[in-house]
Amino acid sequence: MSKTSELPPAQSPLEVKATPVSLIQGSPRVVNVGLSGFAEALAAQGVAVIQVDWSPPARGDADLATLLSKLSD
Amino acid sequence: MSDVRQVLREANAEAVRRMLAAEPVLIDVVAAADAIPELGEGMILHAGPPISWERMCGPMRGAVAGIAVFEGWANDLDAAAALAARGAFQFRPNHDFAAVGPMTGMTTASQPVMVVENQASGNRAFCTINEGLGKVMRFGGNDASVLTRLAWLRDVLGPALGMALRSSEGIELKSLVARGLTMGDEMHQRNVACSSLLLRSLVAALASTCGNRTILTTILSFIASNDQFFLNIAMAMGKAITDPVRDIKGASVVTAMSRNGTDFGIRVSGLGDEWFTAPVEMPDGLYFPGFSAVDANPDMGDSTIVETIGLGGFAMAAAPAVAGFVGAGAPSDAAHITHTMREITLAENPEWTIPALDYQGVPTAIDIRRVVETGIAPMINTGIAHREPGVGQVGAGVVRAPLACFESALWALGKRLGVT
Amino acid sequence: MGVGKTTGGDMSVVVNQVRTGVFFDSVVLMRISRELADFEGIEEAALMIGTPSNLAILESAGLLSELGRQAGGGDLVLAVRARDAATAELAATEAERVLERPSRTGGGAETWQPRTLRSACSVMTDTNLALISVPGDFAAAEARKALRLGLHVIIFSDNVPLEEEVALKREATEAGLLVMGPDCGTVIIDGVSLAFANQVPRGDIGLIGASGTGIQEVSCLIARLGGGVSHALGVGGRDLSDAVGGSSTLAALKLLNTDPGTRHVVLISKPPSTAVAKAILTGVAASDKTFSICFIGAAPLSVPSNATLLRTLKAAAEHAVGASINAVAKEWGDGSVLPGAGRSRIVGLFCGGTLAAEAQVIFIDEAVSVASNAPIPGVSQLVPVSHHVLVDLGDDSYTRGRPHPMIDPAVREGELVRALGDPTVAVVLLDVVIGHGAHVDPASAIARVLCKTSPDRPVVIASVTGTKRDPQDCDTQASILRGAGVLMAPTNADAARLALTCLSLID
Amino acid sequence: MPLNVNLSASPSGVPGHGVQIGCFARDVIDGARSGCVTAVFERSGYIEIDGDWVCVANVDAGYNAVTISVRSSPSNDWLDYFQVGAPVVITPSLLSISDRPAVNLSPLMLWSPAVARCWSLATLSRGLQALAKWAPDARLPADGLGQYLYGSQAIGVATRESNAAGGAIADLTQWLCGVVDPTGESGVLARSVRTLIGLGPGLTPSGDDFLAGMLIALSVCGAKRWQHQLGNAVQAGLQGTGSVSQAHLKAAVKGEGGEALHQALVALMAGEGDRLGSALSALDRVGHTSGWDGLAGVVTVLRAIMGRPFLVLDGHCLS
Repeated sequence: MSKTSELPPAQSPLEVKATPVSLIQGSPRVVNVGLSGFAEALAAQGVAVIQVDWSPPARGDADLATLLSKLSD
Repeated sequence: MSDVRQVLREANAEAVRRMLAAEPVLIDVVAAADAIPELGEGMILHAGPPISWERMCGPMRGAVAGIAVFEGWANDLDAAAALAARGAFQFRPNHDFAAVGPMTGMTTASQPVMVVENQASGNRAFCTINEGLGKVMRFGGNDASVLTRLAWLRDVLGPALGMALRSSEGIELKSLVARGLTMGDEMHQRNVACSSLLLRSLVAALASTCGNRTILTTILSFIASNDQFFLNIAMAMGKAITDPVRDIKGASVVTAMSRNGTDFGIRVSGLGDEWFTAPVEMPDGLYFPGFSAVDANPDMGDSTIVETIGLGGFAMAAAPAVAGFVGAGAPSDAAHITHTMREITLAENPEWTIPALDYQGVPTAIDIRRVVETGIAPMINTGIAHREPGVGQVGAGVVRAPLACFESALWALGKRLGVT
Repeated sequence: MGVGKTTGGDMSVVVNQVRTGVFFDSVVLMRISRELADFEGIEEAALMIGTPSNLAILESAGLLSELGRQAGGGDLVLAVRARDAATAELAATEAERVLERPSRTGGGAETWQPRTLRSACSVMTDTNLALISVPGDFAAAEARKALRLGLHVIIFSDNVPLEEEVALKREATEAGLLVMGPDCGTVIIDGVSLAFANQVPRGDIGLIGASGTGIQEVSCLIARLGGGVSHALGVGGRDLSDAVGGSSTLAALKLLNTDPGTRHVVLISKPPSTAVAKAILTGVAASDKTFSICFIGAAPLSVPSNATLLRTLKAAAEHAVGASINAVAKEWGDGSVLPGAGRSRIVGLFCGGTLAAEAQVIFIDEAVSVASNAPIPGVSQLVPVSHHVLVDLGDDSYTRGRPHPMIDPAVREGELVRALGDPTVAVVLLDVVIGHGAHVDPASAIARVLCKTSPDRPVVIASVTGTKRDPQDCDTQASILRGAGVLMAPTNADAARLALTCLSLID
Repeated sequence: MPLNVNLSASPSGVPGHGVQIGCFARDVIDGARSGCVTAVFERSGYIEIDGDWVCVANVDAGYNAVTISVRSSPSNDWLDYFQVGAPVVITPSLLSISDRPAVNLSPLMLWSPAVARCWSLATLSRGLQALAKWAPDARLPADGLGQYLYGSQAIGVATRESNAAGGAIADLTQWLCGVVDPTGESGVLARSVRTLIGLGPGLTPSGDDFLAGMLIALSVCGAKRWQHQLGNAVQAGLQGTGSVSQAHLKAAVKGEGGEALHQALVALMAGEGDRLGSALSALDRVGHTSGWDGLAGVVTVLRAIMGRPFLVLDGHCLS
């Protein structure tokens, strides 16, 4: 998995990317959330992929998750 | 983007800006009563959220009895304890008076406190002087040796330090901590580098202002022998940095984390002075020979103010030796802990960087929304006190802030922003 | 490593995995079985050495399937009972991931994995695509987070509520992003196959499909015809429904329009409603690319001048490449065995829903009445015994509580054995789908069943959907099937025609 | 050929340096020529030689009858040479893998487990009481047979293996007290051993560790007749479990196991409470449940000896 190459600018990660990235220009760079087999298949094809060690939000508490979705930026 | 989320984004951006813009400087040492005018007869400030005598743990009670005798409000420990039980003393958290204190965190009128001023916003924060290791007041020690040391701090070390600091323009702490980080300190369990850097910048002023050679020798050897001397200064610095971040409407950034040996409490910028508490957890760590988990006292102290500004457990990657020592895994795991803390913070402090992470800034500004969403609780490096008063430190380890504090804070923030 | 399963108790599913010559220390074994046990939806999990005593306690705990019973003292048995097959499968693959990992983690410490999409993007700052395969009720929330981080999204998970799909696709259109899915199994971007897709050479033909196996068959036939695929964008089974209105298909059309590397676009789906078809065809007309459109089983409808309507996936692939696959009619040479007297029915058992639909198109075009559990317009739903039947085994009625037949051939084995044993059946028609994610060797699973049946059985005809570069390699699969006495056709459509030819030779 | 004779100067550049070797491992590699690597773990690996498996482990993993304990030279780790299936060649002074020198055997010393100098029923009962006192904050793993540590009735939450083992352990306890006639193949002994062998989770199933604990305790206490009969029953049932476990059981039949278990056994027999504490924490680190399962077997034997003081124990001062 590619390590952070350059030091990200000190901007806080509050600003979300403004312009959407193209999907079909060049090989995809993938974040895999779920079955890790997919990440391994992509890595085997030499694709840049990062696996998220996912777990249900708010430890699966549905009410908290709903509150979070209304509050998270 | 709905207006609530807009409010949150702007409020948190302001909270982060204030936290990173702070300019903490150690300027003076004065008697606590001078720094905190409300600190009168029979008033005892303690670590952690508010707590009554009945619910206090062993070491906290030991410290209260000891300090009452020290201040002359009772002539022996039993009398002091009886007075406390009868409600003769007024117990308030350090945090309500711009103060912090390690472990039991006793702050009373005559004790000397170090003064750190945040020159970006003008506020000041206070913390007593670190007594060193072994049988000490912060671990609930209260025998004659403890009280004599406190008297020496009050009568000799405090005034001398104050004079030395006043004779110079004070010690700028941000760059000192930056160097400490590159030398393996994380400012909670390990302060040996910063303590040495501090002594270097104090020794000339001390020599010139302290005329008496024998007193100077005792002062220098006391500071030089205490690896954790800088801890109390780091804590006052943390308080000076976080106080201006309080009361920003709609901000979900944590401004205080603290424990009193019974409850773990947090405060959040957008929620005023309300404490969100949960039962404190047991640290998990390594014990000095002859001690084990059965001897440990539950987690205690205002020292988690350093984690609140991105140091301590959050800067574990800077101090692999600590990771190994406190049983938080192999030194190579230290980086993992800092990476994980980045999941629950909004920013990285560009002035406090960690060489092992290609000079990435320490993870700063804990966001209660991210804590609740990821289920990752802030990781705290802590000393472990013996559960009987007066024995002292029995180990060091790591402890997690209870998630319940952050969940109840999130519900409160939702209510305050009209979101249920 | 073998995988076997039976349906335990009421709806819960038992899945066993047996590994030989593999050793793990007890702490690792305990950690894995503990992790599996707390997996959401897992009723019980055990990971033990297959000694007689252990097999006895697994049996009494209702955790043993046929495969597990044959395990020996040196084997490691993973036994899982889950509320449904999807969970069992998810747990089994997770266990496999850990069990297959080398036991010595080597010098470097375990590499750190980010815990959230947000922190993954802060580490890999140039990400542009999120592949989401978490359980359904969380997939929509993760997809929304991905869109807000400016990522295009593939939602592999199914059972995502329809209104969430509609809301997500609206948010994506506003942000100029593409949502592929939910229940999107097949995507190829710039020659890279994501989730279940075949290894297809790069070329100038783009695909947009509402069905996974439809894209797989067309992209594999394009490869066989010497063509190549630029991008294959799966849009999910419900995209062309009235509720969703084809928003991802239209977005995909716009995307391929801007791609100089795409000369021609193939559009595949089940017949959309007239309103949605109109919107799609307007988009097609506005494009400067040429189109092959295959609404499997749709009644003829007029299409713009730059598009051609094709009846079958094979025709669509041929039209896109401008070449044709000649069905080897003489496959039915002298040596072939004709089905015995009294056999008159054809039974088709398909893993791919769209492949079953294409077979139905062939039957209708040859004016042969046929029934199916997933009928296209003009095919009856009823199944009178004497009638021909084409079964989509991927349909919920077969897969409820079991993994998809492409992943676990055992799902089709029961039906295959019944069809082979039915004296009225003249021909059994099969599809064999390979590629990333599919079962490691589906052909041998079929061969094992055939070698156990008596010679007096129906003729078995099949085709392989795959390419040489797939992990399973389509040629090896075909030769295994031929070796077991299966008649091989070059495409799914030809296999259906071959079945009808065989029938005509009997009367 | 005695291994502990230092033959030649240690070949330089060999990553692993042999430290100690258990008696079972020595018997297996003594005079052996070749074998192959069958399993690799975090700190150890297994080699199969003529049907017997021998463990090669880092010295910090603790000594054991089936193990060659090796210290790594700082530069490289001998365990990196261990690939499953790789051929192994053994000479008196050198173990090489895929014909690369891996471990220098010449410095090997024979490891012999600790022995209780002089013990009595009084010291034994003090040891068992120390164990009982220690019980409340013992972190017994939920799985395995550690629940039988305090008697033939399991304590704690029943698991698949503890249910299956209950009857067999009760029978073995009765057999130890001489209530049941232990002779004859179809006897209670053979059936209980067949139930326990290969039972339970882990690389060495809990039932095997339990039986090994019993065999070792019987041998160290000198109850030769019981050790012999139980040993025969275990030998007969060896096919019921995996190869790693078979090695440990064969060593236990001769009365030897892991260092941690021997330390705990000796501490119990000699009634040294504090030594028991450190032995138990070392035991806790042996596999997931193996340490506790072994101790449960040991204590089952020790309790029986307490219950039948006139048990003929050859050559031990039992007052």
